[in-house]
Amino acid sequence: MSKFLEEALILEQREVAQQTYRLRLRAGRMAEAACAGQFFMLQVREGMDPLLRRPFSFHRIHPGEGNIEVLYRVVGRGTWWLSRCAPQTRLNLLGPLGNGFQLPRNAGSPVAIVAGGIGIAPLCELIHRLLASRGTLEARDIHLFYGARSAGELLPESDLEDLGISVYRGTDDGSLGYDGFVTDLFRKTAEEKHIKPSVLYACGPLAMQYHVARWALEHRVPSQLSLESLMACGIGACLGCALPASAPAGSTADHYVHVCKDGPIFGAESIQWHKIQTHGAPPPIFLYS
Amino acid sequence: MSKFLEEALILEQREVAQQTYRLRLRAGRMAEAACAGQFFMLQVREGMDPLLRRPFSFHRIHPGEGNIEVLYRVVGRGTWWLSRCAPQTRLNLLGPLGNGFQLPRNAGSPVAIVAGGIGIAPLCELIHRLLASRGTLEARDIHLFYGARSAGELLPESDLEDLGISVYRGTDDGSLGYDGFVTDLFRKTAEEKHIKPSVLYACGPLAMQYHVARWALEHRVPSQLSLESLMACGIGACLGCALPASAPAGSTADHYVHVCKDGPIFGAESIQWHKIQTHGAPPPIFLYS
Amino acid sequence: MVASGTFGYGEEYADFLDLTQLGAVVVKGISLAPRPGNPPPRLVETAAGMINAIGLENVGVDVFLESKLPYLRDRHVPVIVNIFGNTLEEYAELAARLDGVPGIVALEINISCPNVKSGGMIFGTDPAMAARVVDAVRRSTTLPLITKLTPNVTHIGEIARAAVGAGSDMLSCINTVAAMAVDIFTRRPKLANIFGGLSGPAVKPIALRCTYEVLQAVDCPVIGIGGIATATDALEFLLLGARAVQVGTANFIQPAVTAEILRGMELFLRVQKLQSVEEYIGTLDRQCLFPFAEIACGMTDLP
Amino acid sequence: MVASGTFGYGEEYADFLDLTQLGAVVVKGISLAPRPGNPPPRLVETAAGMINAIGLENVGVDVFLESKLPYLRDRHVPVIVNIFGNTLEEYAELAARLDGVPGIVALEINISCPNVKSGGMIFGTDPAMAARVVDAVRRSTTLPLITKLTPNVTHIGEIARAAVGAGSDMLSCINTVAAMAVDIFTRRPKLANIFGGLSGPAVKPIALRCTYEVLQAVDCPVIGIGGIATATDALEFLLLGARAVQVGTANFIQPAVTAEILRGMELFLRVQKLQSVEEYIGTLDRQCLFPFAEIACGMTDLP
Ligand SMILES: Cc1cc2nc3c(=O)[nH]c(=O)nc-3n(C[C@H](O)[C@H](O)[C@H](O)COP(=O)(O)OP(=O)(O)OC[C@H]3O[C@@H](n4cnc5c(N)ncnc54)[C@H](O)[C@@H]3O)c2cc1C
Ligand SMILES: Cc1cc2nc3c(=O)[nH]c(=O)nc-3n(C[C@H](O)[C@H](O)[C@H](O)COP(=O)(O)OP(=O)(O)OC[C@H]3O[C@@H](n4cnc5c(N)ncnc54)[C@H](O)[C@@H]3O)c2cc1C
Ligand SMILES: Cc1cc2nc3c(=O)[nH]c(=O)nc-3n(C[C@H](O)[C@H](O)[C@H](O)COP(=O)(O)O)c2cc1C
Ligand SMILES: Cc1cc2nc3c(=O)[nH]c(=O)nc-3n(C[C@H](O)[C@H](O)[C@H](O)COP(=O)(O)O)c2cc1C
Ligand code: FES
Ligand code: FES
Repeated sequence: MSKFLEEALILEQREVAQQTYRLRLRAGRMAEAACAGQFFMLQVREGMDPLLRRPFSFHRIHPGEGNIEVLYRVVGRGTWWLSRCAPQTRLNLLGPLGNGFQLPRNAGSPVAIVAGGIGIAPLCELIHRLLASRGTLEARDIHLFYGARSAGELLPESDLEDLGISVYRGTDDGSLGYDGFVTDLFRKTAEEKHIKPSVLYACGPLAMQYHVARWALEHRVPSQLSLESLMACGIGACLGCALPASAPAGSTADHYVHVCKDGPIFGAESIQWHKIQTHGAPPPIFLYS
Repeated sequence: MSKFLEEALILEQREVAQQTYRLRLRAGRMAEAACAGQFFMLQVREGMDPLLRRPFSFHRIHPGEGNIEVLYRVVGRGTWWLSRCAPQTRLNLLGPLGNGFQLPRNAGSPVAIVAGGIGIAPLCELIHRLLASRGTLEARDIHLFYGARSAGELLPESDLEDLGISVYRGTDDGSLGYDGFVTDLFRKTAEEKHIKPSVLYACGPLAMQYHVARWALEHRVPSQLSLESLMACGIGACLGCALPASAPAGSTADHYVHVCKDGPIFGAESIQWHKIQTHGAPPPIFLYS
Repeated sequence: MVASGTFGYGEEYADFLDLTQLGAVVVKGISLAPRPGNPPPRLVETAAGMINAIGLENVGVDVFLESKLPYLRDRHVPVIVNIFGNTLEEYAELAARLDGVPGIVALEINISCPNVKSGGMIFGTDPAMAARVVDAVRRSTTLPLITKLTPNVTHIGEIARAAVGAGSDMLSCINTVAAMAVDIFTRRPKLANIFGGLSGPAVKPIALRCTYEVLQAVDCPVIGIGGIATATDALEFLLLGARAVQVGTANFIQPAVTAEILRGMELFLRVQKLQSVEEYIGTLDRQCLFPFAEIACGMTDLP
Repeated sequence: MVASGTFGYGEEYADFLDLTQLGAVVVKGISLAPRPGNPPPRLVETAAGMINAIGLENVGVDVFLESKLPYLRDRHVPVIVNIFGNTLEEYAELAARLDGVPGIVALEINISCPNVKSGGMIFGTDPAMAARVVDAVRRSTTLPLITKLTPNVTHIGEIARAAVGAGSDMLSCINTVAAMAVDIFTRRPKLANIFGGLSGPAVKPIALRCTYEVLQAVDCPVIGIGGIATATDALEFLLLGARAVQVGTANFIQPAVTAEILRGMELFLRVQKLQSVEEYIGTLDRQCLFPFAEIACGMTDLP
């Protein structure tokens, strides 16, 4: 799979949830080449401020129309500039990058998807692909557990429920749906409803992924977790996007995988979760001062 | 005269000559406070690229309409970004700065103005003020010598000739009007037509200003030359905008004036021209690569 | 505080801010005799920074005391005088002249300016020389002494220790980073002085590292300088343990930036529920965590 | 050329450029044994720059020779191997292993990486230590040697002289500038390693100054590195006298940037009516002129 540079054009940009924007880009080659779960590096602004590209998932891929959609949350300088770009602005893309999601082999059994916050972004394309290739599976056997900190941060109902899949929503502050973390919602619901997914997909903050990973390992369910790291190049050259990983058999040395070229999709078993210590992020207000 | 910050709005931007743009800004306070020959520091783009503000002269000041005009040439990164700003963009101004032109005391005698290239910018407002306050002087006793490297870089006729003043044009490459440097055009014309200006105004490249200054000193004509230097602050704090100046009486030490607070208008006698060594500027093409 | 050489003598900024808000104004470096400074060009802009080679142009201590200091003193703005000499004797004499002058609260010894031929950097890059300058000044004044360090050394901690050992009450760091720029068309330097000092946002990561090293080397109060343009920038230095900060280049771009930084810091303290900045200073936890992604979801309970 | 650590092992960029265009590929620093590198986070963006603390993660010399080198060799791309050891013996053994391997045209000795605990910077900041490393490598190989210098020293010229004295055929400068970044909210460093190396456009003015100083100190060929992102940047280093340049961080932003730089340089030479870049290298005239305003009008005949 070869990667390339493409000059994209902003067709539309809309705020779809709190601090969350959906961007539609005309990018014919990228739309043709990209798979669900892959990502691209976007130069959010011309010039040297900010300096580096930013990684974004393909939220939707429309090869027919020659365009792609990006769903992003404003968390810092780069995404803030991006949110201020008007239609017709040109943006340079580098992609498609990374491994992408694998669709389940046995099309008959249910699938679970856990999305935390902006982690929903790549999962939307995945859901569409699952629906398109589901064979004998009913749409409602695709179980989406979708949580965020607060109601305002969730995507509107119609975007997801209309697809006929089973959607379970929750918020950390209880302002909508289940009151608590989405991983608890998932754990409880899976138990109560005896959901035994053939594959567990997830995207969201690392703290969430850790809980998802633990569940997957406990229940011996194959998992495909879309993980993040800080990236400079996106193509495996800088070695900056490392995550602590289980060492190859026979080795006890520290070992790292690189999210951009080995991922961003990893099985729960390949990451050494106990070596990752995360923390809450800053209130966005200060990032732009 | 106090200086202040004002958030201006781009009303209009037009390319009026080769690489030369006229920008109309809504900036009510600035339009009220500014005088011909003063300048302001403009933040050409949000963020840190470029880092510093850029100095620009008031090309026209319309206190009635609450707006100002800027005439600028694209010569580097800052002016290039500026040329790409669309109407409705907000730009931060710091001004009004510097001393400004003095109108002649004896309103009866002719006035000569030498403009080189983009040096025409502040002189347009000056011409309007001269016309407004000219008393018994006829418009055609205002003699404007206006040169540039090539015809394409000159402002269109109508902008100047329509005012009724005497305009003499020239180009270094002979593509329009007098074939040669504008200072030669001035020297020759002044001699032939026995023009004895009460004041000699000029703005343009330092090499041109040197010749103008020499003429003024030779002919003992009071001069007001608008000079440039590289500026960081524009308000006398950084001491970066120095030009070598004649030392105060009794001193032999090196002495410098600061264009932003002692100028930008200087008499020919106050600068030590032999200490300024200039050179041609780069072809713009490379500045943006 | 505002950094030396970037705030003139205070007056230049009176149109934009209430100078009494400032902790102190560090005035442009002063020498015994007036100095004309370097020939122009003296400035060049670089990526997120600028290089200056002003050459310590200043009016000299006499004119300073007569016609510059009164402006700030009359407004009750504490003044820190940045001093500079070509020889040890000049430093000492200058310090003596400023001793006991009302309005002056401290001296900042500039041993680190890269833009002059003699003195300056030579004093700042050798621990023994640095100690001699500080010692000479210390003997000539009862004012609190701040020694301003240069980043252009292998071990900034050693210079810091030497300065404190010789009697410096505080340290400030950093001065500008030695740099240069050339013009590919004229094939000449962009500064008449060839070399100059880099400042602005570009140097902040270097300044933070230097401040951290200095804080590890000495126990005295340290003032952080370098690339500060926002409250966030200022807080970074305080987090490391700096007791105060100076704002330099950012004043040129936003003349009211210091007031904005103070406002931003107050907001930050309020949001973080801190009573005073003292509670924040030096609270860095050296263990790093994964810095991202939690924003998407409130979870923070990892193993 | 492309700089070590920013171009992987070449393969990563094959989709974006014709690797045979490049003068050489300097591969990611190689050590005897594989190194896992530092724990993440390893990167942080700064104003016009970035700080990295990769910790010299690499596959080790065996895997490199077996599975990385052949790719470049098969494409006839000259390879310069950036080498790094914890001890003199490791440097020497590594050099011996690479001696005579087809495809390798030179070794670049990394004595200047600030991101590892042992070795690295210590070798690079002391002239005597630098000389010992170079000497050890020199005795173990017949390949041309390039010593890569760190800017984090008081006198880079001294290190340069020491390296050349010990047998380095060429020098390259600069490696990254020691730097750090902290998070004001979590009150922690932004890099697990606390310190890292600053690179990118922000450091170009420092790199130019270092290159200039090195060129004044030694006579051997010097390779300029630091913040190069355009043909103009590259030409600035050549103007000072650097015989070649390496592009680092810019590769991350524009993977085809080296090809663009080569195109830009060709255009420049054509416009300047130069037959070859040799005619341009080192033609800096140290006398500065007023750099501006002439653009407005063609006059250049000043006294
Ligand atoms: C493979 C991949 C796919 C991604 N897809 C999406 C997506 O579809 N939608 C979306 O909104 N975001 C996505 N992200 C995260 C997105 O890249 C970051 O939010 C963005 O880079 C932040 O840039 P900024 O300049 O706004 O923030 P900065 O000012 O750079 O930083 C602000 C905060 O964001 C964190 N941050 C910076 N870079 C990253 C990063 N690469 N990953 C995670 N956090 C980061 C910083 O640590 C900091 O806390 C993805 C990340 C990866 C690695
Ligand atoms: C008091 C004053 C009034 C001015 N009024 C006008 C005006 O009305 N219209 C106009 O087009 N220009 C004016 N200038 C010049 C204008 O400021 C510069 O052209 C502009 O700053 C260049 O910025 P840049 O980023 O495009 O160029 P850069 O990328 O910074 O540099 C490109 C070239 O322009 C030169 N340059 C940079 N700054 C200046 C400067 N301050 N003065 C002169 N040359 C500079 C550089 O040396 C270089 O050769 C004025 C300058 C001063 C000092
Ligand atoms: C134009 C200019 C002039 C300066 N003059 C002095 C000076 O006279 N004495 C001094 O100690 N530092 C001087 N400095 C250094 C600053 O005080 C400060 O240490 C440095 O600029 C880094 O801070 P910044 O990045 O916030 O500008 C000067 C800096 C600039 C940009
Ligand atoms: C991510 C990264 C990894 C690097 N790894 C190495 C390395 O392994 N060996 C080395 O000598 N230099 C290494 N460097 C330094 C670069 O080769 C170069 O000297 C430096 O980045 C300055 O150039 P630049 O500003 O063009 O990036 C690395 C730089 C970066 C950004
Ligand atoms: S982002 Fe550079 S290696 Fe992954
Ligand atoms: S531009 Fe700063 S003193 Fe004139």
